[in-house]
Amino acid sequence: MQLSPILISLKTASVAIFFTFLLGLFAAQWVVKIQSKKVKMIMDGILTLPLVLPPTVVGFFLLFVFGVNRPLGRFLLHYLGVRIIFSWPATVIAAVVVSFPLMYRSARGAFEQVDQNLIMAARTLRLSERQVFWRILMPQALPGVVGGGILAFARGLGEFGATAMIAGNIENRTRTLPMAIYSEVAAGNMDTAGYYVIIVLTISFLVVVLTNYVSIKEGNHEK
Amino acid sequence: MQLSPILISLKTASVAIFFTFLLGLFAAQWVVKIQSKKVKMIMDGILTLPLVLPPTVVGFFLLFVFGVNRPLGRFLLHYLGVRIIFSWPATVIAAVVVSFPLMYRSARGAFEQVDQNLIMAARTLRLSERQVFWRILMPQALPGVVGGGILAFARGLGEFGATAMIAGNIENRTRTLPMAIYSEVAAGNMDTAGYYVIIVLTISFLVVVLTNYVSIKEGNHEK
Amino acid sequence: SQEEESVITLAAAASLKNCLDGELIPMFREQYPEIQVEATYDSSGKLQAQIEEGAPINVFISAAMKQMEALDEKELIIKDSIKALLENKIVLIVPADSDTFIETFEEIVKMERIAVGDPDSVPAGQYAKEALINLNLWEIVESKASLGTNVTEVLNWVAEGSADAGIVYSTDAAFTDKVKVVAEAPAESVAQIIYPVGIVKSTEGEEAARKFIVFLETEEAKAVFESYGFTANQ
Amino acid sequence: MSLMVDIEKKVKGFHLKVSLETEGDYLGILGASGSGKSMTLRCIAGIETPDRGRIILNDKVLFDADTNINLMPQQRNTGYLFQNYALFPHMTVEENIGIGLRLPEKNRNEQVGSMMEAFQLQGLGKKFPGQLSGGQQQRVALARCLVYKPDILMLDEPFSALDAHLKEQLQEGVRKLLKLYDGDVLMVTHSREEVYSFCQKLVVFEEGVSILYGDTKAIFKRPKYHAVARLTSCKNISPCYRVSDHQVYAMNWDLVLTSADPVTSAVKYVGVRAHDLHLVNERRVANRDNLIRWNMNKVIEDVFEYHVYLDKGDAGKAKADAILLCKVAKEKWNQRALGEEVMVNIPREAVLLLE
Amino acid sequence: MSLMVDIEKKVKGFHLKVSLETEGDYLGILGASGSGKSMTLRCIAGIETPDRGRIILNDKVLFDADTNINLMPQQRNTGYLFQNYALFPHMTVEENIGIGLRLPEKNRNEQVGSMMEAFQLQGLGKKFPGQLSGGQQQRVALARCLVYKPDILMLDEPFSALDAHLKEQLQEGVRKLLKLYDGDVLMVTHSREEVYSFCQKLVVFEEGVSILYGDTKAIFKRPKYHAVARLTSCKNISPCYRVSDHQVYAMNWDLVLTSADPVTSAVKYVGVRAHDLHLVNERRVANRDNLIRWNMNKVIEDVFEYHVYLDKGDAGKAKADAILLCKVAKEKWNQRALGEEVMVNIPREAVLLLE
Ligand SMILES: Nc1ncnc2c1ncn2[C@@H]1O[C@H](COP(=O)(O)OP(=O)(O)OP(=O)(O)O)[C@@H](O)[C@H]1O
Ligand SMILES: Nc1ncnc2c1ncn2[C@@H]1O[C@H](COP(=O)(O)OP(=O)(O)OP(=O)(O)O)[C@@H](O)[C@H]1O
Ligand code: MOO
Ligand SMILES: [Mg+2]
Ligand SMILES: [Mg+2]
Repeated sequence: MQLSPILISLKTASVAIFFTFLLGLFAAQWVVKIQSKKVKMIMDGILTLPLVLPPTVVGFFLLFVFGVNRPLGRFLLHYLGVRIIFSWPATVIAAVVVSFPLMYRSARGAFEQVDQNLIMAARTLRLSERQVFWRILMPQALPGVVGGGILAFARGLGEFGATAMIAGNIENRTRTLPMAIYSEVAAGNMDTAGYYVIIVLTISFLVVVLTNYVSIKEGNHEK
Repeated sequence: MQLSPILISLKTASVAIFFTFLLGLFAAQWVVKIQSKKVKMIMDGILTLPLVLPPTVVGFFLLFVFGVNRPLGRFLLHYLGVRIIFSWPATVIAAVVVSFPLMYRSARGAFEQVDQNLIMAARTLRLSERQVFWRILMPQALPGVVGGGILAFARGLGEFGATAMIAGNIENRTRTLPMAIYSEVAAGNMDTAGYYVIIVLTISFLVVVLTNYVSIKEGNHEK
Repeated sequence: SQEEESVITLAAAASLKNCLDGELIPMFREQYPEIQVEATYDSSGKLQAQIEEGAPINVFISAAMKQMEALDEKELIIKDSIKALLENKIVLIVPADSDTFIETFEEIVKMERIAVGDPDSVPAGQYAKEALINLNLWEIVESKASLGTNVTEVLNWVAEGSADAGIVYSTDAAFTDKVKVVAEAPAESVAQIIYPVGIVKSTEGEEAARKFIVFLETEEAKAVFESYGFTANQ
Repeated sequence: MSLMVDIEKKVKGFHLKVSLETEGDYLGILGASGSGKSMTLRCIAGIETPDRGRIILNDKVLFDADTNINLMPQQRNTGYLFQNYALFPHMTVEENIGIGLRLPEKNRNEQVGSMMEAFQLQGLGKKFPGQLSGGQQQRVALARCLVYKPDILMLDEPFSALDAHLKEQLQEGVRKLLKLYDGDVLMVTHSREEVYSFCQKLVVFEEGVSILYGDTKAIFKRPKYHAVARLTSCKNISPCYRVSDHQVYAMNWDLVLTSADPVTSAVKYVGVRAHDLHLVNERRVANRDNLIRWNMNKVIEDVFEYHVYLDKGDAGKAKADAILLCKVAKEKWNQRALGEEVMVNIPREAVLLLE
Repeated sequence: MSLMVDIEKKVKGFHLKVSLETEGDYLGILGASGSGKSMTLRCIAGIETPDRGRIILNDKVLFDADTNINLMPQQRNTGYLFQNYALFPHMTVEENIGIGLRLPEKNRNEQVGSMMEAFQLQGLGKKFPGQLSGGQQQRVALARCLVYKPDILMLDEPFSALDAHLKEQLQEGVRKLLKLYDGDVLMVTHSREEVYSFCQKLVVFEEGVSILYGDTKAIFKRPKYHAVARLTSCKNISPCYRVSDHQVYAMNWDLVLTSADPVTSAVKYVGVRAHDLHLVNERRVANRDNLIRWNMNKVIEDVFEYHVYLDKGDAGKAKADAILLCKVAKEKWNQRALGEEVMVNIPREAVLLLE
């Protein structure tokens, strides 16, 4: 058992949840605001997609997007000198893409449950749309949003298929915990795999508990 | 391209969402009701776990639970004559286990956002706890619950790792769409894989749109 | 001698992880401290796709010629660097505690549940299919086979008794004592199973990569491979 | 300081059609439940969008369907007290009040503090709305509106959930606070006394339409419409027809009443407020117009007065609408000559001719 | 038909301590905002759990801290009108009203229909609460409570959001409906008139404690406590000290007042209701007790009366609490001898001695 997969996974999951959280929130509030019901449904469908595809397939897509011979990959490589494939950022990209729908959907449900009167009241109190979002909508939707965040974090932490595809499985660089588990299992080292599993479980358990703790404290005005 | 993976996937995802939905709802309302904050957090942690493990690892666990040499597997085989592994029900079990946390967490967030006064009012109006749940809590939490349902369905439809592990990949029996996609992609048959992908996307898209449609109609009392 | 530091990335079939990570890479590092080896292990098909998409890989060890040839066709591999490195065998395995009594490869058809790697994506499955076709058994087997998406799956299905028998590499069978090898595929039924090695083009560490391949072909490296169940190719 | 509203809006089963204007006066809005009062305020605040028309506040066009102007609620600078308060449940009382004040913390705290004092909310600053009583919530909501000094203040039944004592104190307090700023005030209320004492102008709604607009006292004096008379709690109303230029025949009561105002052809109802039926002593009546000697039907005691129900006594139990209600101070009632018969007089001026 | 409540409950910063009892009477609950009225009702309904004490309804123990009895709200058969209505937003008006009726559909529809009629909700049956006005919501909530025929009906300010006309109609309607069932009724209200006309018994809350319980009329007559006098809208209250067995000196007003009741040592305040200051003509005063000749400070016009503020006129502008408010019928005021000075008389019975 090694330390590096743990550190890499923690780093990846933390950075990923940061992006997923923000992207998910903004996608959610953007979709909630769309007036046309049709457009809304279509956007919703599209944003939920990464969830229905097996992660490996998502990984393939990502590989095709970021491949050095593909437009985006070439652009990144030639103009910014960044090669995504097999780099650590690729683990983050994979985690973000795969966990995004969880955050988006949870946040959307939570936003839709918020009492519209409060939003209106905030507007008449001259809060800017941004303030309305951060100070009223978000806190009101907190349970749902936190729930989505936990889901997304956990999913990012456990992400494997897409990560393996675009980030590879390089020790000290892109080998995350799930990948280490996979490698050990594949190599028949069930004991080591077991330790890694316990570590993944412990981390996610701690995160769930901590998040609950924080959001319960936050929410203690509701008796 | 074959028809059977499509049919099998549809069947699996539908049956799975049925169980996931109910289990998730009940787990959520049960956890919401727990008085002790500690127990609550711990239960929450445990119920969220299947999400953080790479599905393959979840598959391993399931294999160890239902394997014919393991107590439960042996019991099922010898006393009920049911062999779970490699059977179609195994695809359902895999999908349920993997998608459960999504349903549970979304439902929990949604339930927590419901105005407690309404619950109280329903109680004083002598609605039984069951009625309170189905007629007040559920409809009020609908956006979040539907969101969770969509997530869970999509996840079930896309489930691959755990399914491969306990249900195998037997044509006409347990080969689901994701499995077919994976095979084709891995074999480099991008065209066939592409068709399957389009089918998965279409199905999940239709479901998302339909669900949205239904829940928007349901919810049209909120102007 | 204070040579320039260099890093090579090795992409190898997952079945090689134990012997490479566990022994060969440390041995190589001892001899060439200035060369750092980073390794990634996955199924050969995936590695192939990754190389095609420009993953920064220097050395590729595939579990079958197919992937190497495909890459070679696309001119992604330095032609003269491709070498048959190792040989593996496919074997028929049953659960260790199995009381079914079969002795030959052909008897696989007697089993109810058979686990084979997916021929489309898993090299071991490809070879198994080839052998079974040559033995005129594939049609029967296919109808009751569960096609694993990787070798690990196949191995575990058999180890857990979920499948009554399976076909895997002999090296995989060595991972666990929960399965026992019943028979090797008859020699005439299947082509030699070659693990080729090659250097990926347009990379910077070509020199170091060559050193690594040379090292893999040394006698001491071959001894290690053999201790893991491979046959070093002569 | 002026507000001009002239809008229409249709929602399922309801048609709002409002036009009103103020010039710095306090405008009361009176209307039956469901007549569109709140919806009108919501249109002005920018929470609902009218289908047609215009809203102009102090020369600022808030809404104009013709030129497609529709300011965001944030740009309108209106203060709106929601009928259900709409306090933010996740913020303390202090935070609720101060939320939109863009001031340095110290100044904000000061302003919030002085508001809390003005509304007797001291000591509740750290509580959350869920921990407050109904009346406390209402006061917080009121304070939250007022702290902004909006151009117009719209109060949707601001004092409805308060006890008598507190209500008076707060009315007094609000009156004082309102003096400090010279914006318009719109106030929806069901309290006759509140309108009368707070608002110089009054607009009356009936089924979505603003049917009457004018000086409060004038409207109380001449309600003009049946609905307005009812809303200003005229207890006795009967259909009637014209008898002469200054006389009508009240059908329910079988009475001819003499009025000060001339009877036009539009007059369809006649009303008399319960307080305007004056108990008299026959010997000392100067004006014999509208002198009625009826039977006591029942007497209900209120705090300072008796509610005396009168009927003609001719046919056993009188029909409900053939009864006249008369409110008499206890003192006066006790001084009357005892007996089943009661004599009352209705001054000509108190005979309300209604359309 | 009886209710016995004797409970204590502590929440952050608030201590509820209530004991009250009824025997089939309608019990009014009067108390300042935040004094624990709603919380008491919530304890009875089973929504909040008291820390100590007992609640017994018709011999059924709903709650007993000693024996650990705590019935579910469902088992208590209480009807509770939430102060904020708590209508189910996802159900139509009909569904809201009929939700808990366990009857065959036809019967249910009938009952719901008759309730809707009684509360003038016809035509709104298919609307959702979000589409209703405030008053309409309140009526739906009221109908929803009443349709169950609960053992006890607890109304938390049931008529607060209604216009004057509708309020009276509904009060009348509710009164009639209530006659059909002989349960207890608890009613929280801020309206003096409502308490007076609805409730035979009255309990008064002050800061969580039920300080006075008794017959409504008796309490209005002898409020006993400063707080009670205020809540029953006694406008003039001053600290005082005892002068003799039937006389007190009112400090704010610098007056000696003669009372009918004997002055005990507990008496600390004296109060006079504004309606009890009777305008008199000096020549015709029989009783010269409490005869006051003060200056007019200001006069405010109300619908039927003038609010006349009196001060001693001795030192320029009088302090706010040295002023006496006197409410005079317009008619009477207009008949008075004109001049700056006003003469009023306070009957001995109207001098309220308060603790
Ligand atoms: N979204 C909606 N859809 C349909 N009808 C609505 C909607 N919102 C309000 N209404 C109807 O519009 C009418 C006016 O409502 P509004 O809230 O303005 O009444 P109000 O005058 O404020 O009454 P109250 O004094 O009872 O508060 C009501 O009849 C109500 O049923
Ligand atoms: N959960 C809580 N935590 C802390 N304090 C609370 C809580 N709930 C209520 N209170 C306090 O208890 C007191 C009584 O509240 P209650 O709602 O019973 O008042 P009320 O008499 O009904 O007043 P109103 O007439 O304004 O409705 C208030 O001071 C309130 O701030
Ligand atoms: O890892 Mo492999 O290429 O499936 O044996
Ligand atoms: Mg309203
Ligand atoms: Mg209350």
